Amino acid sequence: MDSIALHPIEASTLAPQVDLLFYALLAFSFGLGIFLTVLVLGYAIKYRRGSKADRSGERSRNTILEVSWTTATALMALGIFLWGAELFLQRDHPPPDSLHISGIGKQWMWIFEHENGRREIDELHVPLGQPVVVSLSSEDVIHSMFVPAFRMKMDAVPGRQTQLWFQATRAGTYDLFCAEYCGTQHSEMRGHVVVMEPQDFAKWLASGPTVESLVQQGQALFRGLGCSGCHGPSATVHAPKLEGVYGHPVGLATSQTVNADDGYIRDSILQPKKQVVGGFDPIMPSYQGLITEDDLGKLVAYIKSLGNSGGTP
Amino acid sequence: MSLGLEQQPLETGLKASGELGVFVFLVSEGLLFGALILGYTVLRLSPGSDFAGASKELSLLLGTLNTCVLLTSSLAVALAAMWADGERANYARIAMVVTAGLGIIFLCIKGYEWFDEAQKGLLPFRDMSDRYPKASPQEHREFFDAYLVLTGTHGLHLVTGIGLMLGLTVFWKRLVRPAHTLKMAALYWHFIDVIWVFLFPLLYLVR
Amino acid sequence: MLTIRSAVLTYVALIVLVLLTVGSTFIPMGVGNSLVNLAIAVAKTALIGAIFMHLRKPLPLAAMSIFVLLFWLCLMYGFTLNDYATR
Amino acid sequence: MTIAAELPERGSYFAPGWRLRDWLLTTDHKRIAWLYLSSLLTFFFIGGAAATLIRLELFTPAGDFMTDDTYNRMFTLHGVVMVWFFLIPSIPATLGNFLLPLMLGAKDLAFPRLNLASWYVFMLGAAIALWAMLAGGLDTGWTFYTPLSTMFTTDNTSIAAVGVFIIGFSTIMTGINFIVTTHKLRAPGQTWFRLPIFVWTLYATSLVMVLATPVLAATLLLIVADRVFGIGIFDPAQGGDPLLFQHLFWFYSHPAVYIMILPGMGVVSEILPCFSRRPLFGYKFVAYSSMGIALLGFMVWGHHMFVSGQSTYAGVVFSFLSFCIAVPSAIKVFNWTLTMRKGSVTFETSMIYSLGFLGLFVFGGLAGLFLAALAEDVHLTDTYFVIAHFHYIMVGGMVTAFLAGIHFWWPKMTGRMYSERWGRIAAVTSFLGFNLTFFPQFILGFNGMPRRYHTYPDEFQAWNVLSSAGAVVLALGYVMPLFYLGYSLFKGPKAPDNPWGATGLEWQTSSPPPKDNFAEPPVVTEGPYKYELPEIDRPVDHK
Repeated sequence: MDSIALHPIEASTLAPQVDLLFYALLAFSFGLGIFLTVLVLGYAIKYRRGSKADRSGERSRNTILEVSWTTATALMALGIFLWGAELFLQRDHPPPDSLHISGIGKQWMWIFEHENGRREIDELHVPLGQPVVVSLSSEDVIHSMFVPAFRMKMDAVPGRQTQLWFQATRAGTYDLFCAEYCGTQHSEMRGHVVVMEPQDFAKWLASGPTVESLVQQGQALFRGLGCSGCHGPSATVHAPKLEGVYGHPVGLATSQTVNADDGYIRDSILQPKKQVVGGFDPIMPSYQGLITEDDLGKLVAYIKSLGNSGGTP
Repeated sequence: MSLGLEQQPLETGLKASGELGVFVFLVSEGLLFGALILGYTVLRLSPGSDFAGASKELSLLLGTLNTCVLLTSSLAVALAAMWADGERANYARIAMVVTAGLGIIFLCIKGYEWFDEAQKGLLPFRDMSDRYPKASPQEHREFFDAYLVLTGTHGLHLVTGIGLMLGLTVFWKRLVRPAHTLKMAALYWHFIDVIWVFLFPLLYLVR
Repeated sequence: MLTIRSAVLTYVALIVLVLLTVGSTFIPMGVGNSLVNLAIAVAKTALIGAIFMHLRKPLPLAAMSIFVLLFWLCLMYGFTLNDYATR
Repeated sequence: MTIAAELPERGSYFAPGWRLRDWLLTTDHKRIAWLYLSSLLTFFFIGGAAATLIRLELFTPAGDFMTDDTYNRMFTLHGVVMVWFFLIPSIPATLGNFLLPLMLGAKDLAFPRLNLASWYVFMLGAAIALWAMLAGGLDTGWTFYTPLSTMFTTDNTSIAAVGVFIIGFSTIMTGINFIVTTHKLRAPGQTWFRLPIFVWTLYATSLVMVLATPVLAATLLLIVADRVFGIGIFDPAQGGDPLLFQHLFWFYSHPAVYIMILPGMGVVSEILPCFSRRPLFGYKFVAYSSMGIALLGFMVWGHHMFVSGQSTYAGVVFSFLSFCIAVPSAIKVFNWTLTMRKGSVTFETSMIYSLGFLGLFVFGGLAGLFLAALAEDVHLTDTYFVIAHFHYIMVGGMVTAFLAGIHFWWPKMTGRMYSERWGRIAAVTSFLGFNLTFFPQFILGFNGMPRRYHTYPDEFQAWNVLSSAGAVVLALGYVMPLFYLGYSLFKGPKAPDNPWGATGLEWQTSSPPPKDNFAEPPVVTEGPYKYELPEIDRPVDHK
């Protein structure tokens, strides 16, 4: 036994805020709980049969009392709700300068892939002090990425992309759990998050086994899967060009407009007939089941790079 | 829920208990179908999906015919319930047989449709999954998933209803209050009809 | 009280509504088609309920059952679709 | 069944006989209550055995006692058995079945044969599901989450799902029966606001049963259809949506929590006034809050899904409504507490259980505030904090109330008195054992130990050892009543008709009641809980 867990380490910007709420709730709960316990025991003892306590006076109904404690409870509840919700809403707003990492849950391991293509399994290295967005997806069942030290958790849902973000505030190694029951070795689906000084992290990131960057791998897939046959510069098929698409609005055949974000590109690969670009026929086949989550991430990264640079491959 | 019921009359007994029981049961059934149709709704409303497009594959003619068959059976069972009291119980029994017969016709037509769709590889039977037309968009499969579940559940209810009708006809003389029982069964039959009234446009008419 | 006359009239009305709803599908109206279909389905239900199921003047408890069903369906659809609409 | 043949007395509902046929074909609600009670106790101890094995495994961080697959089957067995075979039918099908007609002044439930049928359906469903779980093993967790349950587990999943589906029918049958009985079979003068709170809570429970269970049926139907036909409404690989499953499942399963706890609240509302010799404080508020809980219970299911990928906005709405449901629960607690004020409190076994219920329900409920607060839930959900929270409500609340009710109405049900001394010892033992078992799990959860873990990091061991040790004490507390209650059946002194001096129609008939409940139909002329202080405690101005 190493030590006894009493209080989880606070290692993210969110952790102290969540803990403040926790301890405030704890104080409130114990206050109210002990008050009620004392009241129950107090009444039980004071008014035990045969005691000398004064029992005169009307009771058994008191509307003012009922209304006032109902109101008090409602107000307390509202206060806690607002506090919890306010903190929660941060979830949707990662800072713009965040580092992006993609995470894939798979029975029973976590695969993380950095922007330069460095991959790691059951370990996640992140720099200290920089916000990190982890885009989560799953290859099979629902998993949930849980880092207690960051007070952060999010489900990885197959067929969808979810995300969580955090900003580490303390260097060290922290537990990473899968929190959603995912089959036989659910409890072995554990790993570590390693928070490093930014310069160490940069060194670590560069020192990895030489892997092609995500974008390059994506480009290879783009050719290998035959995407370039239609979407490439020399294609004869009438298909939309992908340069400069990412991050820009796209007009659909239904005369709606969507923003070409990660989700849209992903959907367009898996369910191409869902949101067809205006002026094109829905002729693209679906790649559902033909492409792994892993490869999908690379393709999306490549198409993103086309959008950012505006150049041609 | 209790508002306005404070002044309960001082009467007790089984009067109208059965009817309330049936209504509570139908509420329960309504939520069963409500939940299944919610699944359909979520899939259909998913943005940009051509889910409803698969409706074209269904036979509008047979669907319309079946709707009429079921509405006719509702008329028959309503008449049966009307004749149940008094001396025209034999009319009621005939009407019940007609009702059950129409129910069986409905199931035969439905069965033919399923058979036909299975032949075309449209129904999601696992052994036949390689016969799905590969070109058909994924949402079309989803549509047929929902179609099979909804019509299948409805069909099972209809089987129960037919059983009730035939059982009532056969055991009419042995029942303590056959007219009352028939009225309860009629409520159930109408309910099955109402479910179909909603399933028909949801499945057949969204082409 | 149900008579043969009212029953048959209701039945004819129901069949007419079926033909209407089927006919309406041949007029492309976009979302309008679904709304028309739904409205006709509600009308048919109302007819079946009011005449065949004798619910024109329902017992308070039968009325309450129907209200409860509709209300709970609203809860189920409302909260679930709220999630899908705001993702 | 398990009761000796010497019990029958002239005129009691035991009189018609002790042949197997007299029990298995009875339509007497009181006998059906015994059928349910004996089955539920069996299931409770099966589920308890699984819990024991789980705690044994968690004694050490490594998976050294059973394999991961066995462990997963154990917690699934524990969950499925406890939720569907025990907690859902527990109080309604046993105490509710026995007492509802008595409290209303009726001869039986509205549909006696439906009542018997519900037991058979229940046993059929339980047998199927149990067979699937014991013979083959089910490892989906009681929540059946897709796509795990549809794609990756054994075919036992379909069989177990069919079993649970069938049990759902039994639940709906009971619900319909209770609703109709409460509406139609009240004795003359038994108006809604003269009903005991236990009847109110049973009514609210029945509403939830009838309105929520069909949605579970639909969900299980889709799971089975997925496994058998390969339809993919929940399957992301085919364009389906696993979150839809969660919505439908929790639309049932959250209200189901109130099926479990509401009748417990009703039991305690009967016992506290009786042993305080005071009317229930704020009767109407307690009655309305039961209905409020039943209604609001349907609007909060999304708080199980805050980190599931549900939209942020939906999360905020569900969190807000979850806080709203704290209000009616708090109202009840305040009213129970004030019931004792200026009373004449005595400490019979069922009163001690009720006080224990109050304490555990308060702390379990307060833990719910943590989980309803969005940002806090992100950290705590799917950890042992959740386990501790719902065991405080389900076991600390519900099972404690169940035992309180069994002890309170035991003389009425059997016509025998049990040993008060042993009763009090068991009540205190189970209270202490419970806290020792489950309080450490709050700390484990806060420190981040995820639920359903077969192995865990070393730093969690101390609390797990404490929890496992507590489970031994808790088990002792739960086994004790088997002995002294069993003993009372044979050797206990005969019970008077109203041993506790309680109000309520059920105490006005003999113990045990005759087959038709009342020698002559009762007429009700006043509200419930007309308790008077005993002579020695009566204030001077009242004398």
